[in-house]
Amino acid sequence: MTMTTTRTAAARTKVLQRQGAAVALVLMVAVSWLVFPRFGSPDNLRDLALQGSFLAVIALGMTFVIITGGIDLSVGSVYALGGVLAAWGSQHGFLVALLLPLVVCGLIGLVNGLLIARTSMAPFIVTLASLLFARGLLLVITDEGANTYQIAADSAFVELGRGTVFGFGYPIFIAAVLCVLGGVVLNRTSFGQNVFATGGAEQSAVLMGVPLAKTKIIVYTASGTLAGLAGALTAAYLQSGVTVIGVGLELDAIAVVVIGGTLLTGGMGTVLGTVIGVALIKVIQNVINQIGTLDSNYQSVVSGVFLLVVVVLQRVLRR
Amino acid sequence: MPTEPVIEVAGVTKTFAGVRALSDVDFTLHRGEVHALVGENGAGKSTLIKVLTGIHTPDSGHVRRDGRISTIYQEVNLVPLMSVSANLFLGREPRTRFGLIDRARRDADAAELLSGYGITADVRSPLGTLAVGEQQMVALARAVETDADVVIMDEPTSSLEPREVETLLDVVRKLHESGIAIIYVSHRMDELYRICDRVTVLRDGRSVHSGPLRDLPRIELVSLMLGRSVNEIEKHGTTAFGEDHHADTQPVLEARGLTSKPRVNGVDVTIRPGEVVGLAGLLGSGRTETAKAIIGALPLDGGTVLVAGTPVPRNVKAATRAGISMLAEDRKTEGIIPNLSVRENIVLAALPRLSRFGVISRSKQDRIVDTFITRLRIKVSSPEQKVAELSGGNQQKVLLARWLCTEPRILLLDEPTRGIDVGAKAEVQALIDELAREGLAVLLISSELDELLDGADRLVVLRDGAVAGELEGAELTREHVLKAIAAEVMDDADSH
Amino acid sequence: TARESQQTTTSGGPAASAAQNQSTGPGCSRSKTGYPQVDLKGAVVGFSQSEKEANPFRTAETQSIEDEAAKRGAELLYTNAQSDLNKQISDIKSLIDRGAKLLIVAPLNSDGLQPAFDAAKAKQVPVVTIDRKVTAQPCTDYLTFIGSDFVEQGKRAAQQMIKATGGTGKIAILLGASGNNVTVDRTKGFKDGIAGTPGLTVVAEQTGEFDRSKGQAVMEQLIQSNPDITAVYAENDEMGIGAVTALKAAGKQPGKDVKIVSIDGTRNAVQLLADGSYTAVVESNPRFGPLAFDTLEKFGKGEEIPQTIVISDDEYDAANASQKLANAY
Amino acid sequence: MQDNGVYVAVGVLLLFNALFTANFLTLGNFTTQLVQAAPVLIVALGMALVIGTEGVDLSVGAVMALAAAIIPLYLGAGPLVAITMALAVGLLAGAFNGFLVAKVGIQPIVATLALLVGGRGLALVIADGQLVQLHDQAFLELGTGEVAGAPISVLIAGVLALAVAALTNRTTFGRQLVAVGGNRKAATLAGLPVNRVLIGVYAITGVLAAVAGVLATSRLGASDPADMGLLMELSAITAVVVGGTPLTGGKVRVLGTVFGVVLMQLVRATLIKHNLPDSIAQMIQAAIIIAAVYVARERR
Ligand SMILES: Nc1ncnc2c1ncn2[C@@H]1O[C@H](COP(=O)(O)OP(=O)(O)OP(=O)(O)O)[C@@H](O)[C@H]1O
Ligand SMILES: Nc1ncnc2c1ncn2[C@@H]1O[C@H](COP(=O)(O)OP(=O)(O)OP(=O)(O)O)[C@@H](O)[C@H]1O
Ligand SMILES: [Mg+2]
Ligand SMILES: [Mg+2]
Repeated sequence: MTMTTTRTAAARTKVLQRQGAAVALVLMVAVSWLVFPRFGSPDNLRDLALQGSFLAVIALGMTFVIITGGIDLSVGSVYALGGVLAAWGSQHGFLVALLLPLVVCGLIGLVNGLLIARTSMAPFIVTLASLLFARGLLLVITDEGANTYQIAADSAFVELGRGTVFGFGYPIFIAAVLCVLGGVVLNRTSFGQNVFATGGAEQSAVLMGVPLAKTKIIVYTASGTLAGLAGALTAAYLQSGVTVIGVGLELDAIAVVVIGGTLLTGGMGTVLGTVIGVALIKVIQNVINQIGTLDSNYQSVVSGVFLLVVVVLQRVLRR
Repeated sequence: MPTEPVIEVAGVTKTFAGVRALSDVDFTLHRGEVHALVGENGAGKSTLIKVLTGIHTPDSGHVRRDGRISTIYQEVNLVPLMSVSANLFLGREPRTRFGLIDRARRDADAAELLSGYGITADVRSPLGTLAVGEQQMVALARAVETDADVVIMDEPTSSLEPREVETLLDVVRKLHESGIAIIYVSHRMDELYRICDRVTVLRDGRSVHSGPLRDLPRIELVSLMLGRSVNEIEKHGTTAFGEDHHADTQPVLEARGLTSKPRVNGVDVTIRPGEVVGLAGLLGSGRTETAKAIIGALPLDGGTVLVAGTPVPRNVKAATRAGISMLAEDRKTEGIIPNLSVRENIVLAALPRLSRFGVISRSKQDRIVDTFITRLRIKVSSPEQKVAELSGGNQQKVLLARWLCTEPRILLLDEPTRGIDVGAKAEVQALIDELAREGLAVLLISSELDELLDGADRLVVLRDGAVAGELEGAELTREHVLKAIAAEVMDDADSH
Repeated sequence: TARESQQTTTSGGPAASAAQNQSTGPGCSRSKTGYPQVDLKGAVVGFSQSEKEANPFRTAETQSIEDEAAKRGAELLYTNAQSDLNKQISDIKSLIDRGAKLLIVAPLNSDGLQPAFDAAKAKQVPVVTIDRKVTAQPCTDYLTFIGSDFVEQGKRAAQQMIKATGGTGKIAILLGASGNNVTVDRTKGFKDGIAGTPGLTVVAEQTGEFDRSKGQAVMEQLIQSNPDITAVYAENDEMGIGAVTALKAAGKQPGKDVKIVSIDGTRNAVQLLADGSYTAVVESNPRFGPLAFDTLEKFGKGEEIPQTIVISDDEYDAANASQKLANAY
Repeated sequence: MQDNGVYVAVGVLLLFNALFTANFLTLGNFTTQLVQAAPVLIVALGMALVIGTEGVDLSVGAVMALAAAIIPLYLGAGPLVAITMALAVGLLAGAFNGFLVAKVGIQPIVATLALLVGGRGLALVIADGQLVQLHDQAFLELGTGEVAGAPISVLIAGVLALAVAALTNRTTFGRQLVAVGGNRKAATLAGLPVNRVLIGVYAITGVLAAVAGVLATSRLGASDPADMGLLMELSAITAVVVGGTPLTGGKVRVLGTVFGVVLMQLVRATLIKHNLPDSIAQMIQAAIIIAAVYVARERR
């Protein structure tokens, strides 16, 4: 008898924990739909999804990193670097444009992973350093920002960012596929189990035979690669390797992951939650725009308040 | 008689930052034997095991292993946030055709496997929601199920209760029958004599004896461990509790109708000054939760706690101020502050008393710390040593010291002798005795029945978070208690 | 011309904002684009601002657009990208979505707005870009660009510098934010401008990120290690003002011992100039409102619009500073 | 070596500059470095405490901006009133963070992220988005004045460093703080006032950030909420970690933090004085952070 009550109670809390962000999202969307007539327009929704897809790709990597108990502050810079590399590479064809950013950004992630896994340095500080490094590298490549590489409007690479199916941009599909894949890897492979174990209790994980170093290295490499990919997709979408993007993006990525219910201390989290987090933050941004002539200074106040409301709501639901 | 060695250790020395944990240790494990590894707290047992399994590399000496080793470490080493089944099968999950983890099968397998160990909890819930003892059983199941040649168990029973201990010993016997060699570490002599073939005794990091166990009188074994003469030890029995205590009539602690769903359902406990009340029950019967509810660490759905007739607000701080202290069961996650020194850990709860205007007096601190290190015989290189570096038993003593120096009126002890060696255990028990004599009210939770029977003046038996009976005076016998505790077990047995 | 005088009256100063039309390349007209006619009066005009109005330039820019919209009876929709390029793209799309028939865009960056331009093209909404030139096709992607020539601003700063120093001196450059094309252009213009004057050497160039306190901090470092610096070129006023504070703290007299030339024309800098602790300020004119709406109106009427319309930037020096102070923003 | 990485690094950098940097060994130069480091140090001291509780405070830069925005509003009533108001706002902001972390139970990074996002916006709203030139001589004295040849801001930072050192090493509060950071569950069961400690620590950090904001504003001679303290959170965290305080909590190293700040200041100064382009400068900073933390890391 007691067993059953315990179980249902546990099940109920679990549902609420999982759905905390989803509840907030549903509420937000419902209210926006009613209040702002243009919110639900297909154009707006398509744009929302597209804007969200770049962030989702980055946040996917961040989800894995955070579940291992780490953090990756370099993604914003790496994202910008990826874009510049893709634009530069597009002179040499589609493959170079796509692979160059993946390889270079993957390497930066690999170095992050190696430093974190092999020396016991804090992820926060290692990735903070590579945030600086990636920006520096970007400036070197662009001659201190003087050169912005353009991507020919008729190149196949641009199609990657601008092409659509039923009006939905390719990046949306790419992000969706990656997220589904990420979810499967996280929940249905031993690598995924290792990710959870690493973040849940590092010392125990070692004793249980989890390859800690390998897991961390893979996770940071993936995060770097995904940030690079997001950068490349953005470059394709913007048709140029813009140097000024990605500043502070790491905080957005962390915010959506955490809003999605992933524990910042590691050991627990879902890809679906992250996707919901991305949707939530993009909807909030969109709503602020829908409000129209809101003083630009108030906009950040409103964003801050929204963020607060969401995390508090989630926390309250979790109780 | 055993022949082939599966593990051979020769002249191993291991030093940690100046502390010599093992010096020139020889140790041989033969195929198919159950080998007891004993010694005082801090003698080097866990360290030797970690050398055997390759977690520590020795400074010098040789280790030769032959075959797969599977280990249950002293502190539960599983991942609390992952589900029970994920923990059980981490690294060897059942797969579907597509190479993905088959979660349904994993959960089913886990449930079936664990029922063999008497665990009926939901295998999909996070491991951390299980009681420590249940976690220990999960760890056991995990270790045993990886077809190993050697299974090492570092104090596997320290958080188990009699019924679970039996299950575990059964498992050991089965392993033994199937030819697996076992290293068994425990401070509980009964168990050792029931299942072990041979014994190796460590003292201060040296191996002082190795040989067949059965030929070795119990008292001599203890004398080997402690390095004291047999005569000296003969004075003590299995437990060191004295006579019944004389208790005042006015209860100092009254807990009425404590309810914290779903684990505690209306528990009443009263303790008078100078009285030791034992809390008995099966794993998961709600003993820890009751203690936590009393000290205000659990949100209550109902009930009140009165200290000397005055209601106590429901938070730990207020309870502490009212004179309630609690020694937590899980010292790793709820007890020690790993980064702080032994000194800082000991005085932590007593700080307000040791400071003036928020500034801590160093001399008062040192005096108290020195007193307790000597009185509890805590083995440290200096009070400034990090508490995380101490052996499990010594950490336990540090925590005990932390509570004693707050000079509480009511002491809640959840498994106070868990993982403590025979020598220290007797001391702790004697201490509890002495404290009660001085007028302290003690609530004692223990999975060792003898400890409860000898130590407590009165027993409250819990079942499913409710009081199933109270035993006093002549009723304090093994039979009575088992009957009260095990009503459910009988039911279970009937239904099988 | 008539338009010039109108421009002058709007901005209130005597010579501050005389705009000059400058045709470079073929112009653009409605017939070429095939866009529908939109009457400014009552029309919905979208304005996409790039950054917060947290500096005088942006404040004056937004104000100018808003004033002019009100004056012409147009309904203005406003968005602010908060320095986020992707947000600016969404902003522009949402402006179109909300019914804007004409767009004025202050681009966050020269590159990367292509998707927004494409969206505008698809809905046949003409886009006037202001203050920062974009790398896209005028007349197809956008109608025209109205703004300053940043390279030219740098060159004019160089001329002021040459004049003030008499052609000899050691210069420290306080660069704007890295990776920003305003920084790039103003640096290029300045260096080109002093190229013919061998007596002037650049001894240090460090970024102050367009920020006063960073400019001050960098200057404090530089004046310690190169006490013989005699001139500072700051790529915006804020960093120049920071340099003044730093130099004073180091016991130098800015404007005298060390010449300071910067770009923008904010009130605080011109005030310093009037007080004698500054050397010269090249204006970067933010008052795009009248020009932008004029352009849209002409386009509506079917007239031909030049590809680039350079707004004229004033200059402040010791001689005219107090007199023109009211014109600074 | 392990514990002394940051001191060694400072030594190496000083030596390098003494040998290869023009006019480095002058009193004026050292003063400049200290004056520039003072606000960062003040913020870093608070950050070290927060990190000691296994938390982090991303809002310090925004709180500096808030303090800056408050100053001109009350400067009319005298500098003391203005400063008091600014510090009060810092206290409020910090206590709010503490409340979110302790009572609501939100993870520190996210709790303080909300204020990082919203706080600067609020500061800009208060200031109507504008930079305000300040003319109150008494107030400006704070950032530029000297007492017995030492800059006032440096003295203030020094005194605060001593105070924080005393707080962590000598007081109940300091001990409770590291206990909460080392094992919060155990600290709770030990009857420590965990919530009070957490709220207190964030409040202290808020006040310290406001102090830094006041000093920086006075030195700048203007209230500049748009740029005041931008990215200060990262500078402060870097300095604290480089100084040997682990992000995992349970330990606070005050002297290490002081040297961490000095190290990062020297790195910046060196890069500027040698006129390296921004690109190279950023990469060298990255390398130095890694090197310093590598040496100071906790060995397994
Ligand atoms: N990581 C470490 N760093 C420093 N000292 C250590 C470390 N691990 C163990 N020690 C020291 O080594 C000695 C042996 O410890 P060990 O844990 O092996 O004891 P044990 O015999 O298992 O005791 P118990 O019965 O209490 O578990 C102790 O003095 C302990 O303080
Ligand atoms: N079936 C269960 N579902 C959820 N939590 C459980 C369950 N069984 C035990 N727990 C958890 O385990 C912990 C200890 O439980 P409890 O106090 O009942 O154990 P106990 O009787 O003290 O046993 P022991 O001390 O021997 O482990 C509590 O935190 C409780 O929430
Ligand atoms: Mg042990
Ligand atoms: Mg218990």
